[in-house]
Amino acid sequence: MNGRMYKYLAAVAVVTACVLLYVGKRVAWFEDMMFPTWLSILVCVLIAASMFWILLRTIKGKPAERRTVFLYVGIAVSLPLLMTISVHVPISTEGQLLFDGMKRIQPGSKVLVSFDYDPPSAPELQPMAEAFMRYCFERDIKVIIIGLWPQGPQQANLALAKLLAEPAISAKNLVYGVDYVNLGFQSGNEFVIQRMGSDFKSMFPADYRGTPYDSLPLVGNVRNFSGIDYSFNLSAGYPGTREWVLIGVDRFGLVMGAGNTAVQTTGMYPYVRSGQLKGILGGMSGAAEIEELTERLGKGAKFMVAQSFGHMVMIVFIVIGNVAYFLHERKKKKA
Amino acid sequence: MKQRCRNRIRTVSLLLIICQAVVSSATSVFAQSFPVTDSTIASAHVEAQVYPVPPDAAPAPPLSVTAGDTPDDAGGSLTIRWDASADETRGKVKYYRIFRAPNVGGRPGEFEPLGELPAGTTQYSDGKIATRKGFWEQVLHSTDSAAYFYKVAAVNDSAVNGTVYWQAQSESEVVGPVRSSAQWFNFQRINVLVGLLLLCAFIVYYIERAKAGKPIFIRKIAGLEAVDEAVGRATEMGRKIFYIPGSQDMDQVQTLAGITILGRVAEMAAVYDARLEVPVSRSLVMVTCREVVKEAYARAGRPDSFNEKQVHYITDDQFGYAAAIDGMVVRERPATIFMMGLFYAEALILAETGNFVGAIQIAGTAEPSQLPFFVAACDYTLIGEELFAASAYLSREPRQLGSLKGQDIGKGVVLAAIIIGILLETLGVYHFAQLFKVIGY
Amino acid sequence: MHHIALWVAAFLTLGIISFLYRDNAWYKICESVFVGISAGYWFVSYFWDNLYGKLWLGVFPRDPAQQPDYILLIGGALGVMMLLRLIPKIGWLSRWPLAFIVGATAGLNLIIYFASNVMVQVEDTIRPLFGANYSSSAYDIVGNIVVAVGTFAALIYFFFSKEHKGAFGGAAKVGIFVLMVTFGASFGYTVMSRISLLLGRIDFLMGDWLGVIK
Amino acid sequence: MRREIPLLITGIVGIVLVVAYFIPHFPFNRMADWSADWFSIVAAFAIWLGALNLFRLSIENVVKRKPGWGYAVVIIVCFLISAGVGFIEGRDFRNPGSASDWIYNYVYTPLSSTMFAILAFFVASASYRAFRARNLDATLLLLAAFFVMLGRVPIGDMLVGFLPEHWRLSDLSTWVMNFPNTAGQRAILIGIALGIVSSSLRIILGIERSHLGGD
Repeated sequence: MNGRMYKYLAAVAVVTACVLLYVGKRVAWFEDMMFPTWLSILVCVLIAASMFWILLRTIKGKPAERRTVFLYVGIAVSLPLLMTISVHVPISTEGQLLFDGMKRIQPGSKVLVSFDYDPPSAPELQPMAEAFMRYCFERDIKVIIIGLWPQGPQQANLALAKLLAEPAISAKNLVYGVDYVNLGFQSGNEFVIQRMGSDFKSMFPADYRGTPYDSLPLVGNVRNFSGIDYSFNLSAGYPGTREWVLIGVDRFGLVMGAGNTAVQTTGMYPYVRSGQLKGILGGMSGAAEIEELTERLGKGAKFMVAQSFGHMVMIVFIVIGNVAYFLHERKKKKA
Repeated sequence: MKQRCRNRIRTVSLLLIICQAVVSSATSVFAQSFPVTDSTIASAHVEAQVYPVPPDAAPAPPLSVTAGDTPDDAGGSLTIRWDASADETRGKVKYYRIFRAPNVGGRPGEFEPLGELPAGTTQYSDGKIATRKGFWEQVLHSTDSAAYFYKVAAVNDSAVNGTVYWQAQSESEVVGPVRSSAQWFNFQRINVLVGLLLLCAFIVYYIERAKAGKPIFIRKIAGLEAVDEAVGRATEMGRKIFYIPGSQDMDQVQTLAGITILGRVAEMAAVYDARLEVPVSRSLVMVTCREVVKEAYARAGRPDSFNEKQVHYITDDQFGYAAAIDGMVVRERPATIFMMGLFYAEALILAETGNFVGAIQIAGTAEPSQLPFFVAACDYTLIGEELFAASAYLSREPRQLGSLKGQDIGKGVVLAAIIIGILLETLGVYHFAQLFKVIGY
Repeated sequence: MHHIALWVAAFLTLGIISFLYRDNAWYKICESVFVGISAGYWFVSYFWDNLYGKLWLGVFPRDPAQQPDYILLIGGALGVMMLLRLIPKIGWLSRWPLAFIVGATAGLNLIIYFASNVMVQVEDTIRPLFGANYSSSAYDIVGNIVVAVGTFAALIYFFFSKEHKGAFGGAAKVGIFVLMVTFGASFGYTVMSRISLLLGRIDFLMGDWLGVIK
Repeated sequence: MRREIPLLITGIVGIVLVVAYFIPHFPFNRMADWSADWFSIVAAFAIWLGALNLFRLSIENVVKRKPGWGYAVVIIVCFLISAGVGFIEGRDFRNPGSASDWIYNYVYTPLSSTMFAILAFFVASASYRAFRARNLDATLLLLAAFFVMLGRVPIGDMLVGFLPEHWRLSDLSTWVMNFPNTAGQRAILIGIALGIVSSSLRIILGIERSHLGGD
């Protein structure tokens, strides 16, 4: 078969797949496709067996191709979503610390939530944002939203839209400007925090809709961080938790908890130990923790099975690679 | 008390200042309570008139109320302190309510409630003070224009489920008038000032020393010792050397460090007559790298061997850049790959490919999240600060060597402080650590 | 509309994923769309939030009670100078705002990094390992010793002006071990992060788009 | 003059911001604020430069019919659409229901998210092919990584369910994160902070001037 033919075939396959998917969705083929337990176990056994086969091949000196690894990661992450396994998420000390801090917030307090992330990190941080704000709304804690990333306030809006539609919260008839407010984005990175330390209004003359600062009852009498009782930072990099700690906490005495993408969480541990941060949530497992702690399971908890599978596949591949290394590559290098 | 100390401090010598600040910062650790604001308690619905207040419900008033300027700030804030009501321990105080009145000819005007604070609090900062406006007025006047009177009331109520049926409060004496003012120096931060001045002094001292020609020793850095061998290997095998100066722009210190190291590698490559190729991801970086490599070839006495095409721009896009280098590495199978600078997610793609073709890889970055990939997939890795030290190490530029040495002395002080501090604390002396306490506004 | 939207999003998502098989036209189109859209989005965000929301409204406030803040105009002037880079003849003027940015960053960083990352971290490292006044379980004691010794040794590894020999070299060796454990933890968390992001997309494809999972 | 004035600006701004940390009195307390304001305004102008640069490069590609110029057309069109729509919709362009919001949710979000999501695949293949316990250092790194990867998700505790409570993988990973990891990160923090102090000092004193272009 020549290359051209191959391309046409691929295009036809893609189009067919699309049509099938579309029709399938329309006539609801895919509803209730969740695996029964026996199928879940069978799938796991099959994956394990095929990885054992890869191990054997690798030992024989034929390492798996890149795309094979890709395929396994894809399978490990998508199939578990169909399995009906529920798991218990281990709670870390840092997560517990954060929740203990949240429990101390009194009803009516003003909480500053800074959304410093963009859509790519949303899978990790959005569940945290939702869990945290749900906790606040349920306890009549007022939420002030800002963003140091331009996409942050928009992520906040997504979370707000979802939360306000929930029956328990919509029953409370929360009012924009009184119970929560979204002040929008300001550029200037850490300088924004610095400036907020002396004057919120000069940094956010109006909210993201253009309403003047003073006509928002919630923030009207908040001059600077001393009007804030607690703050929560959702961060995916720079500017983010580090800047908030260095300026907001150390300079202006803010009380702060944080939710971070897993990548940058490790670097924040010194701040947790020193008490500059009152607890931290790291990545998807952090999101699952806060959901478990606030007793409202959401996406974080739902993904934990798939996350576990992903980690397992990763570890097994590293082990296979190292087996090959000790059996073959090392000898080759010595020779 | 702190205020009085501070007034005295201003008149005595610097030494005393330091001692005093140490003591005051040490004591303030214990004195500081949770930051207090005006909205800690939600205002509940009060229906006080409808239900009679039970006898005995009124708590004793708070005692020894004082009001004064909040120290070490820019003005616009007054601090009110009081001793807890005697009935607080008996559970008869639900919260404290603060009242303020403007100064009307030396007498208090009408009192207005400012805020409510939960039982257990003994201080409140009033940040809603009328401040001066206008540039010069603020420069010339330290004190704010308006003075105020304060009183504090202990409040007991019947709050159950948010509905209040009765409420009883007893007020303290009125204090005032007090006026807030701005200070010219934040004494709480004197430890930071001293530390910073020390560190800067070390750095400047050693820079001057190095400029004066005093030799400065820098330890061996394994990755850099291997540069010779790695370049030589490329010549032997007749294959290329790739040098990747990070994926970020010139505004990053790490990129600058990477380019400095490139200068040395290029010089060596010129000496050994190895073929060097530098694919870059920013146009500014390309311009700088060309200059650097050209100069290096000239230094090595082989200006003719330099070809501008050795340094070429690929794309600004992170993954586009990684994919392009990926392809080049697989095709050309370089003997040696250097990766020095600031890398993000592309680091692992680059390191893996180089490892795959069996090149000797020497990498360096100060980005902690990418270091694991380099450590695992490269033969030598410069970790964090080593990257910066490398540029000093290779360039032997006195100013860089000097500031590196100054930093090291700073590190030495830190290490000594840690040892001494831990020993003292373990023995039960707790004041040393307070020297390093940083106090916010 | 929502239906079309989901298909657009799915088309773009799959386009990027198709890169895993190999570089292809579908991927390149998606990539170009990404570059164009994101540049446009940032551009507009900065315009409305800063130039309009901050500079314009600051100098010409809508609310007559608010004092115009003319000091913002200096920032505006610096910003315009930045644009002068486009005119080669007076492009050198763009160094002024650059000098301002570098100076401001240096000044602020100097002080905040020193205060928070040196002073506070040293303060916190100084803790009693064990002692009468300290509620210590074996867990805490071991932990404190690990943190104290680990921080100390790893700092010694970053010491450059002294040869790593003898006891000093031994400490540096311990330091490198501590750093390796740190990097291992970092690696573990990076993996976690990446898999989470992938999960997010799979969830979109299987949940929002196809409706297989709820 | 072309070099001296920028050096002077850098030095003065830097010193003022350091000094302002210690002086709460006007005007020093406001100087940091003013710089913050100016900084964010300059940043907003700088994005014009970036956008214009992208535009110029793309148009150049189209005009010269360089390979792949079609993609440059896509870039230009998409840029114009998203910027144009945003300008027309005004300050409220982010409100739910606006066209910009639609673009954000259904074009920008999937693209940017997927760009990062596919890194999961690359991490896997890179780990498989390159992560070798080639020496003690790398072995330690891998072990720590395993503990953390297993301990932070439920499967870790399931695998070692036979162990007594508080001795399972999740506790071990919590321990690794809270103690050795904290120690290592703290040393890196302190080291980098000292490095930043020294390079900031060099910049303020005018010793380091590479940001102003070569001499």
